[in-house]
Amino acid sequence: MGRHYLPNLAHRDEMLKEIGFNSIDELFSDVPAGMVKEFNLPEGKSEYEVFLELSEILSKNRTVLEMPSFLGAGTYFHYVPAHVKYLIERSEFLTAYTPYQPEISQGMLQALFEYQSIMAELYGLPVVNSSMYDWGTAIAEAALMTVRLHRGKRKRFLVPKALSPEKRAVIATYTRGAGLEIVEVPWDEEGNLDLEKLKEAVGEAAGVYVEMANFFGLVEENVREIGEIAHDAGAYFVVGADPTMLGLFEAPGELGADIAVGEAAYLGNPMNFGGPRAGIFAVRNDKKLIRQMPGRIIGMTRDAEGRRAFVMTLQTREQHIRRAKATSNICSNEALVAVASAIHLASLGPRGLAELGEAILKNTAYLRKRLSEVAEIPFEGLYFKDVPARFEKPYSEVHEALLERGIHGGYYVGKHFPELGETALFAATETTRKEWVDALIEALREVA
Amino acid sequence: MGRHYLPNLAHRDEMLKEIGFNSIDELFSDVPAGMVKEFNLPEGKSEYEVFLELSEILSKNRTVLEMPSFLGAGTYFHYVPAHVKYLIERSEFLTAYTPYQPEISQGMLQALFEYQSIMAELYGLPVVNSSMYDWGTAIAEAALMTVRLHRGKRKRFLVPKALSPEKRAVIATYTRGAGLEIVEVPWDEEGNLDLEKLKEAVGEAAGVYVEMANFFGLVEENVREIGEIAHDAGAYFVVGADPTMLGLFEAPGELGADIAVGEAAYLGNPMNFGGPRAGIFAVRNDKKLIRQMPGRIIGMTRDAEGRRAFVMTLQTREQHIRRAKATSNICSNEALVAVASAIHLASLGPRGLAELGEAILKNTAYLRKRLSEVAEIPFEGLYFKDVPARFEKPYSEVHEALLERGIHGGYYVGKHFPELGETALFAATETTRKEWVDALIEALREVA
Amino acid sequence: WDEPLIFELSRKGRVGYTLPRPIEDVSVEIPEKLRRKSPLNLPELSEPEIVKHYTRLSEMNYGVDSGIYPLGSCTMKYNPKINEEIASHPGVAYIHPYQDERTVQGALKIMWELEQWLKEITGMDRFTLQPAAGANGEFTGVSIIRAYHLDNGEPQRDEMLVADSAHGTNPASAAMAGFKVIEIPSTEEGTMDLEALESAVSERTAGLMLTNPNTLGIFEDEILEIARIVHRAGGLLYYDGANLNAVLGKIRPGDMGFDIVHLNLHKTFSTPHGGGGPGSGPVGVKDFLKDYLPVPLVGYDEERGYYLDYDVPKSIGKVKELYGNFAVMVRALVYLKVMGRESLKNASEVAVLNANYITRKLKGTRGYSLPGKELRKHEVVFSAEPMKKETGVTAMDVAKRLLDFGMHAPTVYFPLIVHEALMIEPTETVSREELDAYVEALRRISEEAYSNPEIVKSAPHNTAVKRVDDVLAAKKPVLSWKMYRELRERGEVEY
Amino acid sequence: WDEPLIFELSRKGRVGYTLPRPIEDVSVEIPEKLRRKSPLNLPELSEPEIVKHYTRLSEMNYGVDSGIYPLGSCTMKYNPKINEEIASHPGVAYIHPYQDERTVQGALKIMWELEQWLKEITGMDRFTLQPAAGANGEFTGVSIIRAYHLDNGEPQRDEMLVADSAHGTNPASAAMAGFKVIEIPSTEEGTMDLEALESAVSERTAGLMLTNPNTLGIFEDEILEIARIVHRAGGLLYYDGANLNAVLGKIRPGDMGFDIVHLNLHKTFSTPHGGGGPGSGPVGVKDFLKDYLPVPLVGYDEERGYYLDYDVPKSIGKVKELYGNFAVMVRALVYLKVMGRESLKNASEVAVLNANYITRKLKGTRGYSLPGKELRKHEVVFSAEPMKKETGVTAMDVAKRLLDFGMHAPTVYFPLIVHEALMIEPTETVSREELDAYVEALRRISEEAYSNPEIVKSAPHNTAVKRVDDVLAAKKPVLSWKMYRELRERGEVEY
Repeated sequence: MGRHYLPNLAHRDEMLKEIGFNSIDELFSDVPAGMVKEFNLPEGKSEYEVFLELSEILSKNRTVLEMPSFLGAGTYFHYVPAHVKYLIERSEFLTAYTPYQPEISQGMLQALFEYQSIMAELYGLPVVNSSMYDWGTAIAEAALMTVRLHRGKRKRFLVPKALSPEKRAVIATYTRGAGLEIVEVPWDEEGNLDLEKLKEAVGEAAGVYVEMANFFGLVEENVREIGEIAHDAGAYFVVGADPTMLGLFEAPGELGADIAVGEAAYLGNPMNFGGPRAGIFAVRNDKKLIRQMPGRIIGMTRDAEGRRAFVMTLQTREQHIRRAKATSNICSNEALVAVASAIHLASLGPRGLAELGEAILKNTAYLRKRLSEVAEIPFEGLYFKDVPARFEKPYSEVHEALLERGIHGGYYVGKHFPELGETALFAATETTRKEWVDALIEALREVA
Repeated sequence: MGRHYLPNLAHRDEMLKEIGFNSIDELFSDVPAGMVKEFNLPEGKSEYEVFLELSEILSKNRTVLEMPSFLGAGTYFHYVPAHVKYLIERSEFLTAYTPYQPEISQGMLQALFEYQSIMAELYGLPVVNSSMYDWGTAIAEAALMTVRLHRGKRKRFLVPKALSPEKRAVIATYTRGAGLEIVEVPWDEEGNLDLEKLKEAVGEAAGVYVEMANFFGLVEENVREIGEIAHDAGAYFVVGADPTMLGLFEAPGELGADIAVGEAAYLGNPMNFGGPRAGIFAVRNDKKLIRQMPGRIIGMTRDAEGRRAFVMTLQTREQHIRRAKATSNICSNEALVAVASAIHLASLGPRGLAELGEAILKNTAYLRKRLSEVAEIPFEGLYFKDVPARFEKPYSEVHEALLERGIHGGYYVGKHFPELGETALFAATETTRKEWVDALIEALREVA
Repeated sequence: WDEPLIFELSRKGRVGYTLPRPIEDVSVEIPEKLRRKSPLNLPELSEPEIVKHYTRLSEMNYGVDSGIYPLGSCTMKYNPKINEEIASHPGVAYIHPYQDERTVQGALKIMWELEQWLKEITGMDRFTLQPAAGANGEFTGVSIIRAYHLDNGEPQRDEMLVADSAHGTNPASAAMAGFKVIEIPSTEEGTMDLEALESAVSERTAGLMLTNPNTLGIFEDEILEIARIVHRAGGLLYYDGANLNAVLGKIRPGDMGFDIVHLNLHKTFSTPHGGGGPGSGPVGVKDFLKDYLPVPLVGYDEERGYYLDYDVPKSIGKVKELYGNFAVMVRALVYLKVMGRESLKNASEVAVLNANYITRKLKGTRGYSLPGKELRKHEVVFSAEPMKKETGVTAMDVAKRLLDFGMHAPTVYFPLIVHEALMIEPTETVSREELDAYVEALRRISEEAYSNPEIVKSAPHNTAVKRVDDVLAAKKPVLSWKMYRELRERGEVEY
Repeated sequence: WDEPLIFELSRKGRVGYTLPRPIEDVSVEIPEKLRRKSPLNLPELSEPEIVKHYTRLSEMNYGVDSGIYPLGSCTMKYNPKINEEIASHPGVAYIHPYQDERTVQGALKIMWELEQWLKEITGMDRFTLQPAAGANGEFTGVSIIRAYHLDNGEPQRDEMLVADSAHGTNPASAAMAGFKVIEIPSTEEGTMDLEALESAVSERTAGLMLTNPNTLGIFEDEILEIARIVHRAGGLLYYDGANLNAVLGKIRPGDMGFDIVHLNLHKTFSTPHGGGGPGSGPVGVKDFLKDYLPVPLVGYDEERGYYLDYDVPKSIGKVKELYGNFAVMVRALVYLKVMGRESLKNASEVAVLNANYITRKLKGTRGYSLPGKELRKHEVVFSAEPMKKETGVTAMDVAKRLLDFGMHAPTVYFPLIVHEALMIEPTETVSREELDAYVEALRRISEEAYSNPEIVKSAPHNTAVKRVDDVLAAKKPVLSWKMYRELRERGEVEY
């Protein structure tokens, strides 16, 4: 049924003849005998049939529009303004590839330069690449980078224990080949990174990673101090931050970060079952750091007539030139996701981003207040999006009962953090409705 | 909440001052005292809240994707290829207005010229306007046109009795002011237009209207003969045709039509609860007819350098120039709907349109065959899309039972055509699935 | 930029579609005399080629998202993307108008809610959403006026009064409904001449059709007196809503004395114009006229929920099939809900501010005069008559030259009462910088007209095509590929 | 065409957003030391301005819908719109990855079905869909090779062989996984040098990464022998799927002897490239390697339905958060279902036909040589070396000149083993006329190079900007608005 995509299918014989072939088989005459086969695949269907079939399959998903959701733990239901979606669906953006020919790709190049610029403002670090795959791979690449910056003489990288299991796993896989030692620094009684433990572990570390709000949603109080400890030990300081915090919270660069990472897909992009995402990667304006940076970077320059123009730059770091010695293997990145986040941020502006952060903080506070009526909140302190709630019953029973009541409950953390027992993370964002929270608490009262 | 659409709201005072006003009120100082009021309207909501609210409202509609539907009777569930939808949503098409400035509107002008051209091929009449509101208003305008062509000396217009009640009502309202006499010609035993009755009524008629398939879905066998009778009596011959028939059925122009009308929205446009639509309006290449034609027409011409270009033409027929003497009052038309139908038709091509017609005929035949197992089919003959089925029980009871089984049943015609008793029209198109029809018959067996 | 016609891109055998197979592969006989024998000359292309073709065509078209589009009387405001997103919901696209009411409660609720908004906005008591566009709405309105007078035993009321500055649709719609049209002149000030009105009304007066503010952008400040004159004569007052954007959320036509109102959802309520349509032209009436509205109306009661109400005793019938342009209504309701009371008012205030900003900034520029009162509402009409007299540069030339600056031209040569009219309606969604640039461009064109008029007369220079020959288009009509082929074969066109 | 930066369009006080009000207006205290004090210099614009800005930027960008885009090794085929329509279904957009399995059966079914298609297409036994892109997939693959050898007690296998014609990602990915990279040279014919391969393999060989057809578009006809050599030495064979479009539906990597395969859904499976991403790079393995795949996999059983399977005993862990680029997978599955067996085969056949059509038509044109065998698969690499020697016109100049004809350039200077390489991959979705026009343009450029080389060297001439100075960009990096402002203040940039 796909012949409607194949203009020349109608002219196959004619074209073959014109270039001196007798058959399609001749075009494959260099393939070893017997290797060409008939495949055991279904025949094609009409677009309408596929539309019906997929509509039916997808209607089996119970979306967060159909059932209130309190799932967070690294993926959040934010609202994507309609104009963002419309703009990135314009086919000139959507269907283009990496802007190898800048003269006919100024639109995407400028949009990516603007993305870099907006993230630079947000993170307080002027050099931003045009995206990694996601926050997790961005941390992993940052870890590898800090080791390269130490010319491999230091191979230890510290991360908080209160880190997403997803990210932890990605870092482990990414750094295995380079032989890094990933050390987890525990949290203290308040839930902050344990500074004493950090000091014990930091000697000979290539880098120290911390997040402005940890996996449990708890805002980390001592970011600046952690940076100082890292720097004192000669380690690079890597800070992770959710961009939706940064209208209210100080920029990582201002808090001492050498490298900052985060997730761009939280803005301008739907959840999409977790992907695509886009990792934010920012560094200080320091040639040494820039030279070791992974990923594509767009720069401003001029054209032959002296007018402003944009182009991919500093490519000698990259795999297509440096091959085995490249700073990373990344080629395709998440450009469109990045542009979507930039359009969203440009729409918010400074006031909107602060208001967004406030709405999240306030809704989180409401959720936390209500949750505390029915469960134990393990830590005091300020929460952003996620709130841990500890139950007496096994959480799986609670979750099941919530599902029955048409509510997507929280994310169970006991599996990865047994010390927290039957705890689940419940999350709020600006999209959370009072009636949802109230229904949740109502239900928890009944079942927990 | 709508301030995000209003860039200058932030500069209101500054701008007022710059042009010498002290306040907004001064701008309204010419309004009689007390006329400016506070309105009793809700405050604005965020885009997200409106999105949630409308999603919920719309989820109350049970679509034809959720429940198999056999409703037709002038509105049909055809599939709209995804690329058609994408293309007409491009904002250069979507947000433009009537192409008053041809030099920066060649895209829409050419697209409309192509629409006219494609319909001209389909209907066999080379002059097509760039759309009426819908099929119904197109008939009404055709009726008025035939009267103008007779300089008002003939005011009778014949239509088949087997005509959609919607169209009948539109024609009545549209022709009242001009004092037309609308005469209905009944059907004969086979369901075709009764030629004897036609001959009796045709004397002094300004025009005769017939449809290639009547309201009951029955293909009219004697289109050419009807045209001859009309022409012999000095009347203009107006033919209505569903464009999805015309891959297989002869073009109205070839069957003798002076004017042809139809519904463009059947192609490239979703049902949308019945609107928007677009009326097709085509005439012979005859100056007399063209001069009396309603609606906008795009013509090909050249630019100052002799290159091909497109422009709105023959505007002296239109209201903005001729005012009270215009051929119609139409201004805004249904341009985008027309372009969507043209893109769909260009995608189908001659073969695809014939295949579409065949699929509809075959699915209709299957539906008819199966319906005849459980109900009486009032007429023999060939059906296209609609099939009438007569039940012994009151149809309202049947319909109710079908609804309970999750099926949108047929359209009851007994109200407008009491002579047909408890008859409903069930329709099939290329979208109809065997399992839907089988489920319908199964259900009818139980309830009818 | 020289995109061929889609017919010229056609190559035999190419396919741009997929279709589901029929349920049964039975053979269905088409009667010989009805089977198509004439060749079906449709283009044959693959989907990628079709998409490229129309993508290129779209890039050859100027829309609201391309830049300022101050086409007077057309209210080319920004069309919010949220409107589009919601209008493409399956709950809009995939519902059939004859579905049982219980299965379209969402759709009916949308129509009902929209009506409530429009009632409050206009001060009317009941609305039909059926008309497909403004002119269709006008026809509805004047048909109601006709039915009303007939019903009252006054068949002699066959004269419809319209302002000489009125949109062309006003007289055309009145004529279609069987009225004789009487034009009422405007004063020097640009408003309706009350003496002329007084002397025009009679027992034959059916009504007066009026826009307020009028097409000069001037508020008819004697509107209450106008209403009094017409009503005293037994006529009805019809409001052409094309210019409602000036007063939306601040002033209600019902409070000005109007009995019937049509609105343009595609103008005032931000739904897109689609290159000419679809629009939507709801018509509202005062209570005493509601029995004349087209059927069906949308009703609500607790038990039944929302329903289609065909019980309209004196209904004029139908002016369009089914219920109107539903997908357009959805967009308008979304807009209203996002805007709300305060922003609707702000929007019209900024629209009026923007128009007066252009008025004051451009006023006094050589070559352009400003007929009528200076204070405007949503739009302003300048005249290029001085320029034409002094340099030969016409309003059309100015319009064409504006295109060279990447800006859409104003409406030209309308209203008819202003010579060399340039009718500018910036709307509330353009920025101050865009207004400044527009004024700057018009000033520069004035300078050019007085220093180097040729450059203006031969404009545009930077567009996809140069000035298009519309005289030739009318003289030698080429209206379809079919006609083109024939003319070309006969050697009668070489473009 | 000179669109300002969005920061330059910013005006204080403008607003481009609406936000719902918080649930409760409690005050939440941010610790003083964490509160933002540095100015947040984000742009301030209204929504209409933002839409205009990005609409204009989009019009300054060339995509697949703009025209032919024969970027070698990138498979820039048409991206069907039905893919996009279904990918924007709420059932895709609005689901959270941690939802209970029972509430995401649709999503899991899509992943499971996609895996079944990919298995049959490649001849592999199990797939992970987690990798975000080709290089991420390569890293997954080589990490599996590493884990496999370690698991087998062969930690000494630390050498990864790659062809000298390989994509740069191959050596880069191998290096990231801790391998030493050994390059295997190509023969004059353009295929792998078997003798070199023989002498390179050893007990240190972990595996060989290969594309087939290779980056010259030439099928490695000795592939079975290559597989034998590598396997005999104890290494594994890795298939870089970037060039799968040549053999899709006809030949399976598994039948060529490969143990691991990565695919690029954004190349072969028609999902859009998004200006650089998102892509998706699923990795398939033969049965004996399936226990090393990343977690989770998607499983199915009758009782439980579809589920996420974390029970992968020797899993390398995760190469990306969560499950991969789900929205891309949806598009690919839609493509596969529409195409089906027959059309997938037709597609690769036409892709190969189109590449050979260009090869034969262009061959012999002065200035371009054709290194290697003539018979190509999905792409062809010409060399502009003769032209450079004879006229000074480089491959880059040719590429830039092509832009003047409204066409996208080929990939240039890759593969590295061909000097002045022009790597052309037309794909199956372009028409014969587009191929003819491309060949014609390349011929005309050849004529220009020999008659008037300046016009080529100074190209492009018809584009939004003239040739862009990338040397300056690298010498004086301006990487953000922040850096630009500072440099500008110091007078160090004047663009």
